[in-house]
Amino acid sequence: MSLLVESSKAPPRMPSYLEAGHTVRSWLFTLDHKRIGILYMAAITVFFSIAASAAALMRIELLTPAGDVVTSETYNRLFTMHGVLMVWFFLIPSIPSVLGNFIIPLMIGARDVAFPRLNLLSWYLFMAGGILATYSIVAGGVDTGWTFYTPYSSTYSNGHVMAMAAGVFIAGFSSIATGLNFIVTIHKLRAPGLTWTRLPLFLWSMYATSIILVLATPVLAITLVLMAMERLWGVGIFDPKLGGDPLLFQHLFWFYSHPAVYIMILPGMGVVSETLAAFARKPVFGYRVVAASSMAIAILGFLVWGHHMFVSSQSVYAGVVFSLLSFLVAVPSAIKVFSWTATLYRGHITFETPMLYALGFIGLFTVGGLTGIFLASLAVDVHVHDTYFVIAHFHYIMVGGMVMAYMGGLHYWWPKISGRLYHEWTARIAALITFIGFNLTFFPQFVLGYLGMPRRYHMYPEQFQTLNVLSTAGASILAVGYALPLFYLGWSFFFGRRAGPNPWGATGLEWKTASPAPEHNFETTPVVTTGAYAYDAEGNP
Amino acid sequence: MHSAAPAKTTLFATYFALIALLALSAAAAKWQIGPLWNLFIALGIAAVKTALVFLVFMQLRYQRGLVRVFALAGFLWLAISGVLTFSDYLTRGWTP
Amino acid sequence: MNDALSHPAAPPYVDRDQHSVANHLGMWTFLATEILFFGGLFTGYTVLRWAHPHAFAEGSRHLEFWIGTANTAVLLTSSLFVALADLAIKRDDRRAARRHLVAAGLLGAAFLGLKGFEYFQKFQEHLVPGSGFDAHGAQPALQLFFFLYFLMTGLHALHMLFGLGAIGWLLRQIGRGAVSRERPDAVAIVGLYWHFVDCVWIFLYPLLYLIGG
Amino acid sequence: MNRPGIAAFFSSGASSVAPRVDALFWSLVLASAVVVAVLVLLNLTFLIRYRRGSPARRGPLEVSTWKFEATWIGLTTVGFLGFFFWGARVYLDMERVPADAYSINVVGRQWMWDIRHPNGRREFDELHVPLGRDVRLLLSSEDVIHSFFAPEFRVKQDAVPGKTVSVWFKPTREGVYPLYCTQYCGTKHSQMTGRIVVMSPDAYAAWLTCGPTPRIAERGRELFTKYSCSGCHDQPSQIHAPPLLNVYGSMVPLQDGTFVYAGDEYLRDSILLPTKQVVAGYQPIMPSFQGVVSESDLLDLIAYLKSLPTAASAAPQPSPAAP
Repeated sequence: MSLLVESSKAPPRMPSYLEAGHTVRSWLFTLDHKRIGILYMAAITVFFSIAASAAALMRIELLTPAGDVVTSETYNRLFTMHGVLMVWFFLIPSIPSVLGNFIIPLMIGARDVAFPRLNLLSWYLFMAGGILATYSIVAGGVDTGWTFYTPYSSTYSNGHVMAMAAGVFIAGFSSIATGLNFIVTIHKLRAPGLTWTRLPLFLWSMYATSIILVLATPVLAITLVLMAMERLWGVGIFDPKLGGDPLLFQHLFWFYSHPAVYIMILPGMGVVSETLAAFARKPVFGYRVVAASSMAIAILGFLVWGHHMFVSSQSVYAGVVFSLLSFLVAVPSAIKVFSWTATLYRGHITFETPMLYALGFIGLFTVGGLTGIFLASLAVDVHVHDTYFVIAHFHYIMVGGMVMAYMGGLHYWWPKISGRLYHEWTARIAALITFIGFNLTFFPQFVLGYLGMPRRYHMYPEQFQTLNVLSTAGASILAVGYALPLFYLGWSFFFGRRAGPNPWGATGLEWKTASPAPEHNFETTPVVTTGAYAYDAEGNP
Repeated sequence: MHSAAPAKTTLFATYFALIALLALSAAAAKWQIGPLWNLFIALGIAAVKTALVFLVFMQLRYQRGLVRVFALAGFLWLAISGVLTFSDYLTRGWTP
Repeated sequence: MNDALSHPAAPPYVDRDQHSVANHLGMWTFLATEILFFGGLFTGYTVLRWAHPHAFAEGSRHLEFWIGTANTAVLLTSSLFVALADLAIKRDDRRAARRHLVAAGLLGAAFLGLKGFEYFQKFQEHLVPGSGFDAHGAQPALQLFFFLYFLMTGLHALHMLFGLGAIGWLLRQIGRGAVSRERPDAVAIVGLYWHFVDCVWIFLYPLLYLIGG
Repeated sequence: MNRPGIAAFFSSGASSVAPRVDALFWSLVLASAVVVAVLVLLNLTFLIRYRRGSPARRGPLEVSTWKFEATWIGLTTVGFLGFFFWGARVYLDMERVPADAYSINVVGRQWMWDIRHPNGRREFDELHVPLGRDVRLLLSSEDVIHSFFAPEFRVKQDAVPGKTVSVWFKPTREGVYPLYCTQYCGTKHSQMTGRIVVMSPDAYAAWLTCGPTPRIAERGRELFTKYSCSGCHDQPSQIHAPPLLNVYGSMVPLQDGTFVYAGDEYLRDSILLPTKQVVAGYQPIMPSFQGVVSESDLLDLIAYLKSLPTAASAAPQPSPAAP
């Protein structure tokens, strides 16, 4: 490792962003994108823990077919809380708001994002939304499921739907602010010489993600307003009694929520491209096609929402159209998987923790993607829709994909964030535990779904018990895999070995400045002369 | 990018065109030629008015390509939402 | 944040032009989100009108044609004044810029006044959706029309209020000299917002007032 | 339902469509397994062969990358399109309700399935159907969205308030099969389960007649008066309203020049959304009964309208005992 060499020729140290102030005020009123990234990290860790606890309770309940641990009301509130918090308060902000905020300006050689004040505002909006959502949970919870389907949510549910919807609504504006900031940042603040074809693939994927954030989120906002008005007013356009249509809600909701799935996976793909290149010490195979596939996913992702509605009594023909488009959106994802595999060819591969997470991502995302093909096939979807097959599928994408990528990215950029290294072997073992626990938790759910176990079931017929027990056992292993990093990363933050500017020997502007990053990122604006991942034949940057 | 801005006369000309279109729109609504035609005329005039506001008042015709793309993106995505939603509603009655 | 000395432009920017371009791009991106925000409503409106053409025509006949038309004219005129203010600030005529903005703001307030009057009328006619709604013998979908009417015009009015706030802020900034010929961006940015809100109304007008048929 | 889990995994289901869905499903499993195997093999090979410090030959690639890219873009697209057509074909057959299907009304309600057979026999959370007949369920809901899911039949359809949706299947094996609600519908969602009993046609015919069977069409006639439908629609009447004889099963001319087939959905829409399809030559003056008529009254009213002499009187409700 070139650690010693690198650090010895490091420039005289400017104060790092961590040393720029130690008061609470210096954190809460910071305009520094790096500190805002850290604020997001703290917040989403809390929300993740709450949502994961809800999942743990659900898995314990599902050990036995009878509803013996919690009541049906509680169970329904648990999965709603799990879904809402995980989707809007963990997955969507995870890589974009934490790693994106921290890394994007460093990667493009800028001092900050385009609108630092807006960036801080977006964190406050996020917190306001999170606090409202938490309030609605503490006040008694919501039992609508994260999808808020009408007329259940607008008329029949007795939960604190309004507070929850308001929380999501406000957090949505935080998403919009972040996406807008990234779009303008990537367009306007790139270092001299950093052309679009030299852009690291993480930036391409973040750009694509931002487009979705900006164009999809407003539709969710207005849909929630319509739903809330209907609940408040007793009148609304989704109400069949007045001639409204409950399916209209689903159209509007999925117009946002399907692209939102890509908000939750595209950044992960970007992280994987970065880490694979860094630890194979080689450019990503087919750079242009991989970059273009991110954009293709972002755009095609808006055309497929109807595949959530194949059995909803949507028109048969619309179903056929949406099915065809859904197959097409799978093509760019497949391109990425093949390109990643080809990237390994003729590399100089090492197996540090981020690489293990990236390899885990490729495996799990492939399974998630392929089962997505099952769900796009109309006839099969009719059978497995709203069963545990769907649960397994999207957890393979969201947890196996996005959470793996988030953990991988966190480990990869941890030296830049904290200036220190974590204990490598502990981290590798945690990654392995996560991978095993994950598969044990979710693979049985594919089988359960095919056998017909519906989702959101508090009690279930006895023949499903064996597989549910397996799944719960896996969940307990997964919990260990998630808890470990909290400890060793926390320890490393204060006591870890100091990392040089570039501990992995990777390319990319973020590795050209000190670790932890200086307050203003770069002493002089860097100039870029090569494409991304310019490793030489020996795998050196 | 500030140097190229509409002249005062352009602004006033645009304004009077907008008011004329409004008058036309109001008059056309009183002149019954079938609900569908009336709707098309009303929306067509609204589209022309919006185009005028975007191009002149919002100075889109003086902006570089990127900003134009962003200005159009919103409308394009709105069209996606409308067209695909209606792919359901318009074919609901059909049976295979 | 206090080392702006080494950089002539505000922190992340190299120069003012870059900052200005970023501001414009940011505002246009925001407007794209606004299009989709109102777009959700327009999609909903289209679906329901397609399902209940008679009820919607009936609802449209209950609205005051002259208020809708007058309000459109009021907004178009206010837009002209905002565009003139932008022109004036670029020509370093701050007094004229302020005068135009005041005119635009007053027109905006007049719009809201007329809107409020119409709301009051509907309230008296029991056309506000809810338990007190009186369908006047028409079918229940009439209530959906008025639900959409109040939501669409209400959200539009809310945007108008924000716009008025922005104009007030702009007047103050121009008075303090923080917005001037050297830094005219704020007028154009607020202007973009104001014109956009105007465009929303340009579509609301035919969709709500002109479909009585 | 009573079979152990693993055996059910390889079952061919209990409806005519189930083997076709399964064939597609297992083909997808096979194709996925091949893809995963190839990828895992390639990845492992590369990871081992090109680990840092290994003696394997490196150096720039000799071939252009775009040939590879084009190949796998082409192959995946073709493969995906193949599965799309297969899936869509089976789906369209699943959605095409056979014309002579035997119709049963199913109403979803928090939290039970309320089922009515053509002769008026009513049952809850249990659905008896004759073996070998095309069975059409007319699904509706009284409150929120429910979903009718019969896993052994590979059939699922949401029951949406405010409309009637058809779903059909042809049971191919006698037995007792599970029925679930798969659209989250509130507190007792997981208890909105039931059984589907597939019986021989004779046994079904016997079962049909042994229970209580209120004459729903008669009740419908009373409701027809109670809701004042008769005031306008019975001839002669002061008010100009379309007569209802010979309507069911006919093609009704509409004001806009089109025609609509007067099936169950049409009757339902005409009561709840009368101005949606206005009959040619009449004014849209009928008030909507949306929210006035309960779902169960609505079914009885429709049953009454269907019991009137129809255009296709020669083809009355198919008798349940016929195979």
